[in-house]
Amino acid sequence: MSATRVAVLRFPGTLDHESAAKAVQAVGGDPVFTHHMDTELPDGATAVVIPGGFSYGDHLRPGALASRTPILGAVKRHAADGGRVLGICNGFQILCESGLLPGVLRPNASLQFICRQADLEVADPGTPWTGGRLAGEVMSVPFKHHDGAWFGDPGESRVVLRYKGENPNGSIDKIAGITNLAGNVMGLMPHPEEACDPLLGSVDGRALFAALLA
Amino acid sequence: MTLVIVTVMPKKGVLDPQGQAVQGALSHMGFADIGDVRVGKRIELEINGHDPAAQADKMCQDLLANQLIEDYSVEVQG
Amino acid sequence: MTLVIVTVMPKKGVLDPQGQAVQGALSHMGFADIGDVRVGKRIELEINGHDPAAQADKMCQDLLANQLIEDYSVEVQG
Amino acid sequence: MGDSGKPLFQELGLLESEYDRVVKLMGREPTDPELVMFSLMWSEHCSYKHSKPLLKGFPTTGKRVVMGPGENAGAVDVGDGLAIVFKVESHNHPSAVEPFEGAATGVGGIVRDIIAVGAKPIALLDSLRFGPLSSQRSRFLFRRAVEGIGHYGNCIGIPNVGGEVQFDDRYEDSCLVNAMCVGIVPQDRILSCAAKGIGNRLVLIGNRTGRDGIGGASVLASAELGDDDADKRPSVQVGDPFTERKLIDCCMAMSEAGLLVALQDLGAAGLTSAASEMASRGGVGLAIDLDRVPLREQGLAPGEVLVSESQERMLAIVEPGTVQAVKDMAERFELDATDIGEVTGTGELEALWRGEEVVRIPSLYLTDDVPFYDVPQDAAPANQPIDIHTVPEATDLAAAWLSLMSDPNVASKRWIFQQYDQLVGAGTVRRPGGDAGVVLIPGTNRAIAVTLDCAEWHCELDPRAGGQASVLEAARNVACTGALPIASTDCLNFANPEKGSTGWRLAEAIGGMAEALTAIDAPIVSGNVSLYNESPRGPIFPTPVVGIVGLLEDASKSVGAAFGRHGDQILLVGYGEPRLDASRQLGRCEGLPPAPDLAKEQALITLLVTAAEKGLMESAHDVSEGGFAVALAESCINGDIGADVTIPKGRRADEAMFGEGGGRVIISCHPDNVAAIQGLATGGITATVIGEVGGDDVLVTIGGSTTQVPRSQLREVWEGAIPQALEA
Ligand SMILES: Nc1ncnc2c1ncn2[C@@H]1O[C@H](COP(=O)(O)OP(=O)(O)O)[C@@H](O)[C@H]1O
Ligand SMILES: [Mg+2]
Repeated sequence: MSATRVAVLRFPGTLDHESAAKAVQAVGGDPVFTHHMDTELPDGATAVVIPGGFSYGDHLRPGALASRTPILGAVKRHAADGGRVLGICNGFQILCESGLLPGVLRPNASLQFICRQADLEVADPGTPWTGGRLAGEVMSVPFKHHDGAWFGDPGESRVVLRYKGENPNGSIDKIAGITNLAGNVMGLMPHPEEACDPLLGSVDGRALFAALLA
Repeated sequence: MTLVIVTVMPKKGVLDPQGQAVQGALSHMGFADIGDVRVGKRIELEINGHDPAAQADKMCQDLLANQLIEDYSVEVQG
Repeated sequence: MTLVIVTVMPKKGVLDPQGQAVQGALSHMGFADIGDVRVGKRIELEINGHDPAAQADKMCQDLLANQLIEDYSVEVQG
Repeated sequence: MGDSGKPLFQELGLLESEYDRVVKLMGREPTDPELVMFSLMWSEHCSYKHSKPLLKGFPTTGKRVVMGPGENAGAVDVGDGLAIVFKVESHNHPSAVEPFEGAATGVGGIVRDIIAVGAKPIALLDSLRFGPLSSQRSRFLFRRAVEGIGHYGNCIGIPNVGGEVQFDDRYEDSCLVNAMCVGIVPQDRILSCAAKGIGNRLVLIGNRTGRDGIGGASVLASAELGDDDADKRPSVQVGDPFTERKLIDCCMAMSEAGLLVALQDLGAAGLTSAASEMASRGGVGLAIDLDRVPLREQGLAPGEVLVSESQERMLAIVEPGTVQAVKDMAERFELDATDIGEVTGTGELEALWRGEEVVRIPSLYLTDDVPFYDVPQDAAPANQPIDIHTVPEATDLAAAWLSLMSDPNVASKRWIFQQYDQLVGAGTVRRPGGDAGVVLIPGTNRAIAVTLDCAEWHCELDPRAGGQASVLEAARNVACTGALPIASTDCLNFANPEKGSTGWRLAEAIGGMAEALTAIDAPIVSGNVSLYNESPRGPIFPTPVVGIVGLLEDASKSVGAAFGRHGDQILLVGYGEPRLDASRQLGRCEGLPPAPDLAKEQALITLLVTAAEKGLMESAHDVSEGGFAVALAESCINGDIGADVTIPKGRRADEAMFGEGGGRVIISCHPDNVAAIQGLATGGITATVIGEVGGDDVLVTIGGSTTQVPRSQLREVWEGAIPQALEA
């Protein structure tokens, strides 16, 4: 049987598509880069990754311009059918701007870009995205963003991951990642694709990519 | 060509870290008489065709403002 | 308390990548009638004390605008 | 005549003798656009007219060198048919005028040099010099320059893996912002900037052309900043990293598709410089139709179009049959690509404007017929070592230690690199904060280690030894990660070479660098010169920034600077006695630090590389600013574990703790590996066990008396210093 095809979206200014593709491969999937002006997902794609970066230079609001491109129409149909979607950093911002996830990502409280390793605590163990870890278990995944403070009503989502310790960006309830109520659309600010190779210090990020194939 | 000014400001009640930072910096610099500071966007658009105000309003709803946290207003110039 | 509106826009001739990106997105979204788009800042300040316009002007020179690449204007409201 | 009543050539910064040379070469008076082109191409910034004769002293060849100086960036062989491409460049003067945009466009410029070679950028570094953080102006410049570097680098998705910063009065008026970019390219896809193929088309890709930087970078960088800087200000360039990212993706895709005959970035002097270099290198002519150049604003004169420094533009030579394919590709990346001219057989640069010829210059006149000057080389008086008896002894060593740890020059640079994306690309094996950044070579098990360094105090006191020390510090940093230094790049930041002893310092520093680079076999493959870093308050220190790239055959064997396990043994490895001369503890650029020993440095590098290859080390960290005690504290803080060591007293305990100089590295290892490491210490270097890793505190015993400081206290002052200085 051939590997599961995963659409890896690419907008002008997307930066992490190659690392996301590598991570998809590392868990046995078959990544397919998908152009933002396409109106359909690639044939046979059963899951979608929206990688990080600065799509459209983060102009206007992060994720805003990318969320209005044609490919998002296809992603919305895919999500409505229960298909899995993972949005990382700018991908999370795009998911919020497109309405696939509630809320919005606002500038960090420090108004500075911050790049660091973080401990993420599993808040809701009932979603597929954390590899069966129990509530309170910790995943080591780095984050790097300027606009990572999630703002919205946590009740409209399922809170999957929280920053452990100090709140690095001022997000509500220290939220690092959420899913929609159905659980099939996941967005997080930290970068699991940077935590899939022991040489980079952690492999905890693999769980999120593995969930795309399940 | 009609010039349309769109103003997008943080919603009242929504924290505006940028405004706070500017306020902090200004008082640090010795401007003692400062109250609230809010920082938003001003977008100048040249619009052709009829009813530029309606077109601009649609642009705000579809793209220019995120109404969860921002209010907008449209003003048609000359 | 006087409300003062400071407008900061990219200088004419200076590259405005943000305006370009917004313009591109709007036309992709089907707003065909768009000419130039420029994006700047609108800063609303509450100022106490006398001559709020002069105070705001000084704030622009010292902090709010980068006159190498931006023009500003000050408007005192009610 | 120019507006001021002075002749135009003078207003443009040309000497009368240079103007005469132009007229003689041309056999006629140049047109105004032609004169503007000469003035920029013959500026120091573009022509190196004061420095090129001296650069000949650098070693530039070696078995790994695929492409040496002369192209947009140099390239070295790293196996598997791959080459690493790199270069460092300055953006000092623009950053002094507008730190955010100046620093940002500095990053943009060096990245385009790398993509011009067809390479994919994989790492960035930056080297910075500002006045002390007690100065408000310096805080502003520093804060904004870091934000600019971060903003641009983060948006284009190239990890920043290292750099350096120093704060000193000498840089108060003349800050330095140098940026380095490293890229990777299959050797058979390396692009040259040489235009080829008569009838081929010239295609301009990227941003539209505006008035940005007209009379800007090159003029700014070729003169001291005086009281009239204000006039130069309207020409500030604004960076557009979003377009740069599209350019990177688009140029990579075009190169992969084999669409490019040659590629060149537009930097200083814009189209003029790019086109004349492409023509001269290829021995052909180029005819440009200026009316086709897409403009951002109306009313530009032809001379302005020719020299505009609008950012994020590349110039490509493509075959006529592929012009459409190139345009289609650009459109896919939402970029403009415009056919603006063609390759001719005349060897001349021609420009048409409204159908009329406004420029016709043999391109070699612009690029090769520059008047070169020998700079005066007046030696400065020799310095003497300080008499240690005149230096008050620090008796409370714990207090001195904490105070040194909180000197912004010594303190943690996290405030800086935390604002940089250090990871993007999933290849960063060693992040900033250690001795050198380590990045995977995509598609292989190998990695490169890379660093930027400079020992400017040493260069001031003894430029030859300082030039050596700058190279060796970089080499040691790379070797501490286990990588073998293989090649180098440099940015020579100096004051006005026509004045004082600057010319001599420049020559001496180059001589010293060349000696050290030859000794460690790390030839120079690219570089940059920035002169006139001088203000009415005086010259900067001689600041030859050195970038070294090292190779790790097995990425999994890289070594970090942090102590790891309780019970590991600590060794002090290397040679040389610590000295307070020009040390951070002394706090002044005074005395005469001992000159490096090139043979022993080579032996030390060999030891480190071999020990890493054999997996013998848990950590390695070189002793540099702040001396032994600071290096030890850093290994403890970064490893979250304490240490207990005993070191010899030498002349004085404070000198033993905080003295600098020599080539010394603190290694930690499993007790079983001590003998093996000691067995590698040959060629006059020693490897002495001085203590072990463990506990919460850091203890240093000298002459029977112990200084003990909690690690948490060291961390607090070390991490807090720069953020606190900025809050002032
Ligand atoms: N200090 C130096 N050492 C070695 N090569 C240098 C040095 N300075 C400049 N070069 C080389 O001279 C050439 C011209 O440099 P530069 O003008 O900075 O390049 P560019 O035009 O691509 O910006 C480049 O190939 C560069 O590598
Ligand atoms: Mg170049």
